[in-house]
Amino acid sequence: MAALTPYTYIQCPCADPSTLGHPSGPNAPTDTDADEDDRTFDPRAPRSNYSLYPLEYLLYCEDCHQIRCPRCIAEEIVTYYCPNCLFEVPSSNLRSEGNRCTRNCFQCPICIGPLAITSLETKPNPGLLAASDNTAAPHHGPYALTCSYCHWSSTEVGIKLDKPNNVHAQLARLQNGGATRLTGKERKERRADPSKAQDADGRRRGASRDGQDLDLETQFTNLKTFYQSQLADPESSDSGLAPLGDLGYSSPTSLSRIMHLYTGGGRQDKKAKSRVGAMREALGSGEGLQLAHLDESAAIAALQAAGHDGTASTTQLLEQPPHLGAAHPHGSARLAASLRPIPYLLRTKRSKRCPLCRHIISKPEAKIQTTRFRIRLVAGTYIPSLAIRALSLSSGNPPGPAAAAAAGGLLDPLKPAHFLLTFKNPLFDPIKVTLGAPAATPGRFASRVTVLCPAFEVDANTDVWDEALKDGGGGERDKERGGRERRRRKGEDGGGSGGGGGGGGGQNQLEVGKIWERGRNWVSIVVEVVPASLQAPVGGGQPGLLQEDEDVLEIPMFVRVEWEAEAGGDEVGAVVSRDREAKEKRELAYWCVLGLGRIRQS
Amino acid sequence: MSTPAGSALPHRSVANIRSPSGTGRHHHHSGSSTPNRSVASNLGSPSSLRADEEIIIIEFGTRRLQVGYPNDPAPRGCVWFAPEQQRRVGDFRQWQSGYRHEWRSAAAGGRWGRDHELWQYDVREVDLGLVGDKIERALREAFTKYMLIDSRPRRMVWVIPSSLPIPLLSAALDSVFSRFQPPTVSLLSSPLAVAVGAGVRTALVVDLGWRETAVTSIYEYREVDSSRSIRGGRMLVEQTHNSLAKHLPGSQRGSNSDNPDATHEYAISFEECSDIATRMVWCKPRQRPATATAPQLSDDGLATVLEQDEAEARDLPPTEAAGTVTIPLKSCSPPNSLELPFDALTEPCENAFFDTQYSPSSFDDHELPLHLLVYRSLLHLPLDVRALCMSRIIFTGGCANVLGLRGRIFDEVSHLVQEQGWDPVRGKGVGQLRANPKLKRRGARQAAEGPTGVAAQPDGGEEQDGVWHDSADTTPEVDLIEEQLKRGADKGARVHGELRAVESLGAWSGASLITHLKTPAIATIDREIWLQHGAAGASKAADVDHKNDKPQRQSLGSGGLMRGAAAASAWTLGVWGAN
Amino acid sequence: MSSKRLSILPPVSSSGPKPPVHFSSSITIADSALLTGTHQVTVLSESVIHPRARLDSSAGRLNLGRRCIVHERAHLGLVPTNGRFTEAAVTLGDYVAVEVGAVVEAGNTVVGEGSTVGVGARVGAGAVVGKHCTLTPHTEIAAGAVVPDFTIVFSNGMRRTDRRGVAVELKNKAVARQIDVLRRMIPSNPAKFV
Amino acid sequence: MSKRAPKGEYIETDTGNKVARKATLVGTQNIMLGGKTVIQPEVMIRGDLIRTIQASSQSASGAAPNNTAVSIGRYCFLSRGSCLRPPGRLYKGAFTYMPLRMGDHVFVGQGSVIQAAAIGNHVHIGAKVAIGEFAIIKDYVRILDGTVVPPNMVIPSFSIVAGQPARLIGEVPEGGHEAFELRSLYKTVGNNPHPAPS
Repeated sequence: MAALTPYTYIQCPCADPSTLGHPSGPNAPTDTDADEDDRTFDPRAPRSNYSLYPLEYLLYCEDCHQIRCPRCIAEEIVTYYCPNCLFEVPSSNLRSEGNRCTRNCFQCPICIGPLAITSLETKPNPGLLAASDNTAAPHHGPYALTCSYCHWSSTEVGIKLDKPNNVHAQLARLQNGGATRLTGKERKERRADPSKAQDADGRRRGASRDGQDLDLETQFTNLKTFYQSQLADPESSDSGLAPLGDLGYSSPTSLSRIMHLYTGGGRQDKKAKSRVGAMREALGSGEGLQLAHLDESAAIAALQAAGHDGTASTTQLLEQPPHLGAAHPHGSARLAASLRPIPYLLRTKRSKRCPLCRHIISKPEAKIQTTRFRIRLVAGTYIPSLAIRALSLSSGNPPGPAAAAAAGGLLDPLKPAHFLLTFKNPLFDPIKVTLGAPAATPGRFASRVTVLCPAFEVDANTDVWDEALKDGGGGERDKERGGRERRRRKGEDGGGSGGGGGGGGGQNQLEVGKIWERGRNWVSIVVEVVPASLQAPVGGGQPGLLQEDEDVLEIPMFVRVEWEAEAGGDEVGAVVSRDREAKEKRELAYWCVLGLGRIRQS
Repeated sequence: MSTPAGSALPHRSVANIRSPSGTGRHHHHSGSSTPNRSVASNLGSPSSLRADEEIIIIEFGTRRLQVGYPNDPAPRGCVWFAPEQQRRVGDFRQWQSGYRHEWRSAAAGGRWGRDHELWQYDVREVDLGLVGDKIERALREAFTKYMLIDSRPRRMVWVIPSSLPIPLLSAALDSVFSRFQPPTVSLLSSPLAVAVGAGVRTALVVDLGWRETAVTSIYEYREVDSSRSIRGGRMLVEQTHNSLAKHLPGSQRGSNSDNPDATHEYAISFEECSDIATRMVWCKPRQRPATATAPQLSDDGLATVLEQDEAEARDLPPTEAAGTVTIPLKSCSPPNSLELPFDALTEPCENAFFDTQYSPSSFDDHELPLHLLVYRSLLHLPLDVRALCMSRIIFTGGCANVLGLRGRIFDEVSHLVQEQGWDPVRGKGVGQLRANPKLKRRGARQAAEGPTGVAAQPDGGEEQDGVWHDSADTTPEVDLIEEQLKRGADKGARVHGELRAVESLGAWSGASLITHLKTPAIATIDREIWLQHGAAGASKAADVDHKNDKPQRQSLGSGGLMRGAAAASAWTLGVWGAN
Repeated sequence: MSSKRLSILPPVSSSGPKPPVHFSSSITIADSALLTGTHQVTVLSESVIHPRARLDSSAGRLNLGRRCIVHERAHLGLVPTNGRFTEAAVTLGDYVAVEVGAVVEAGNTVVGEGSTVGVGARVGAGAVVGKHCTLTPHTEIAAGAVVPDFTIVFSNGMRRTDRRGVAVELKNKAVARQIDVLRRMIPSNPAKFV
Repeated sequence: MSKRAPKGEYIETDTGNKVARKATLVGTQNIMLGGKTVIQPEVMIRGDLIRTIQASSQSASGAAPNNTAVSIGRYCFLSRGSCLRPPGRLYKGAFTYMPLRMGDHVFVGQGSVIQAAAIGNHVHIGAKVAIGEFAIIKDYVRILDGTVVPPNMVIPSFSIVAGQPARLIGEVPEGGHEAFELRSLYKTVGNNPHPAPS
């Protein structure tokens, strides 16, 4: 669970300012604390959940020098593909098939596991039989779709297939129970041939008494043709209107004709009325009028027969694709027997660009099989990463509650705990970091927070190159250097106990304004918290039932990063030149949320 | 928008709209802050022009959002609002093995199931910003998961209940305009769309919705009257909980008082109750009417008598429900599986929708049982409108799926009609009324009170009988229409006077038709203008004409018509501007 | 890895006494299987016991039917806390598969013919699993619970009935084929246990 | 097998693999390790379950290269108690096992059981995960703890899956790719491990 190990969330600056304490950010931490109290950003406000992101979800626009979150980028689709067969689908025939795979890829309507095509001849255990080799295997029909997880089989809803391929097409003409259904094309033909259409309607009309409905698709098409015929009615062409094709949104006349709107008197009104003639209501199923059959006793009997187990759960119904072959469901669709195999929804590869400057900030290769990106400007390479670690002080006061928290344990209320915040600078220039945090966390339970060192510098991310050459040896050397460096720096800082290691008089290290530890391109500082007691809400009164996560100690912290960069590094995707002239001042400011751990409920 | 759109019309064939070619390939000018006009004017390639011409239809419900394309019979995607959606990005706790949804703490303070709703109509307790966020996230899910579209600006058509409070509407518009940059958003009222989806121009739309049941009378494609009752899906689920809780062993049972106030203790989670309500709950057919139909009514009900027969046919209960059902419950502690008679599953329905044990007079207007609600709203209508509406009753909304409910309401209503005719006065008065012609005429006049405000027809003798036939001549409007209809050469085609239920494709599909047929919406809002003025910029529909009882009429018209004429100068929020 | 040895098999800590066994001559049992306990372990013909499968008869006898397959790390007869002695700790019908890491607790626990206990699943003490059932991976069957024939337990305890109309003999044939292969691959060493 | 640290908990091979002495590798001659792979104690790999379909005669005598039962790429990390075994199925009426192939930088969490046909590069498999037979998992996939991946399931790149059965619950964000890197993790184990990077 996210809350147990310390975590960091960043609020994208695009978030609605009303949730923000400071749109621009404070200049000094001191005055932060000053006006923090009333206008601090509350991570627990319901709206915060919509604007907080883990660092890896954030991108960065090099031209606007701004963080970009999924809400403030413009997406463009590069490729459509089926997540099951991994075939690319040309965008031309997407919509007609409801953005779903039209090959043999289906999900189980019961458990949404993948369905495999199995021959009913030699009944194999789908677990032992891979979907791939059916065609190879010496099976012959009929075939069924079976779930390799919950063992559902399409035979349960009376669907058998003649061929092991082209399943989507076969299913399209099969009702549950095996009855065939017309495809849209055939329906068109019907309409084209009036005689057929007539008897079809006739049958429907006659039938409709005994519960035979138009299926949704038919009713829709019938209605559509009806309305169109009404609009195209020559009677009305005298009104100076061209036929349907021209009717645009901006044409008031079409309004009055179709909606036949009544207006509170006035000219349009007259006009409207003078054109009434064209429109009438639909008569009969041929025109899409469908009388309701209110006698549902049969369905009720079915429900009783099926019982709770025989009915589909809400979630199962939710997964179902719109089934147009069916008559008006009105609850009868609730039976498990009415569920259909779910054709896989397609997925997409998307490129992303900055909505303001229109520069691309992320662009994957179009091919489905490759995972490479042409452009990928992730925030992690522009803003400092922030790691939290519990800091146990050997000679510290209460025996390391923080350490416990680190181990996924709980924080003791009212006992000070210390955490190590490590800022790592990904930039090639040194950055100046300024932190602002409220003295007490917002919400019902106010924990005290002290950032011992709210302003500091982090060195540049030098010799990034051996890291860039993704070669283990290099990485190793690099790491070792880092390690040595760390040790040296500690020496300078006066024998501080590094990384939670014992070290004499750790307590002395907790001086205000002093950095705890410093490395090649990182700095660690200490935050001291006094967790609130979950028994004593802020305005007094009984704590009552805790809301979910109310026991999590979360600190809102305003981070402000300033640095001087080469003006050169602007063109998208360009390697930043390392020459040192033409510096320009840059600044980033954003809220982030530090989750330190859960407070013990005693 | 009007001019560029006009110029673009040739490209606007169905084919063009639907062919997504170039989607994702061409990406100029689809910027957030790029004003729409410039987009339309200097669009280079036709493909992106088409993308710009793409229209998305969104139906807003209290619990779900339905999204799709015009000319589709059904929406592409449907997103339900649930607590899981409200988590932070990258928070996958619900999938952790040990995860338990803390529904009790979530339900605390009368919030049982609230986080499954997009909004509450009582705006005082709603965080409008949050509503915007919810809508945005739901739309993104729908777009990326079901629609597979990129974030290029597209026109939108919204289908929303006509009772939607304006703060909620503008919160929604704010969020969508700023996050998705649709050039325009057009508003349609759901009852209207429902009517179109049924192929009728006049209808009584009974929307058995989540937070309320709304009965709206549509006459010639305009809402003339509407009344509501809080007896909706939410109440049904509440009742489901209560009757389930009753069957729990005492230890587990929460104190089930019938109203969900802060102190109400719940024994079962909302998710589970809602699930059971949709799966298992059904509705008893109406019990045989003890009293035979009064003789003097026998002939007015030509139609209704006929209905009566069907009612009788229906009245035989389905397979005498001796059987029992077992319902596994996971959320109560300890998990338990209930064995209860199949009949017990009708309780929630009875309590939520009918409450037959109480006398009709004992209900406030906001909590009328559904059959009374329907009957009275028919009663409100002017005779001619009623005659047409009663033969075009459309049941829609989530609770229309409760098996037997529609039939039950229908029967109850037709029974009421036989019992009381269309006489607004009830109780003691009725007798005298029948006796005394003068009173009667007055009664009739009341009955005729309606949008048209036209006095009832004289010669009350066979008034109720008469009305349905010569209703045609009662009001000038209708008179005119009848003429037109004569010209339209389908005289007498319009069934009227008989109680009849009609099936509709539903609001979304109706909107899909309307949009596909290129009909202007009730109101269309231009992004630029909205961002400048917001809701304040809308010229109140009421300004055009003051009849607050039925604001729908003018707003429909002025919204639709003025839109085309001068989008920039005067535009309205249609119906919604008025409340 | 360049290795002459065919396996790296750290010594097995076979604690406790060697249980009396009654093996059919046709069974296949890897010599790294673990048998512990004091009561009789019966394995009928052509059953296969994978390496590192654990058979514990300390709480009662273990009876394995014909053509059962007990996969590696499966644990039959785990004695639950407050477990008590019972005549038969665990009884597997014919054609039962107990997959990797699955646990069947001791205490008159029965798994019916042709059933599969999925990867990492757990059958509580005294539970009775019917014939031709499927317990999907990580399924937990509570102690003493009864699972009717042809039941599939999936998605954290949801149940449904197998309506595929499984052709038993076909299924069994498939198992037989699998066993043929396993016998060739798993060097069997029954002698070690008797 | 040359051992740098004879006393150590791990056997470190020339190619930098670190194989715990307490790991159970059956049929090692059919297990291919790409190098720099960590195999923790109590891990079990079934190299003995080789494919038998093409030449059952050879299957007895190991050495044949096509007998590879399990092949593992570089910088993979098999946590304590996990188990890798080749998937088996009926093929043309006969039963056979098929090789299990695993790419580079694959992390397998504690107690997970893998019977997939193929696992790509940069895949993170959580703890107590069961991956069904013949599942195919592409690159940059994250499988959360306790997930049950059904047999034959295909999981495309950049998916985050969870649940029983597994379903898509999210996509790996652009910034999340580096997290799949296992080089630094490799260094933290072995007979003389580096401290975990702060």
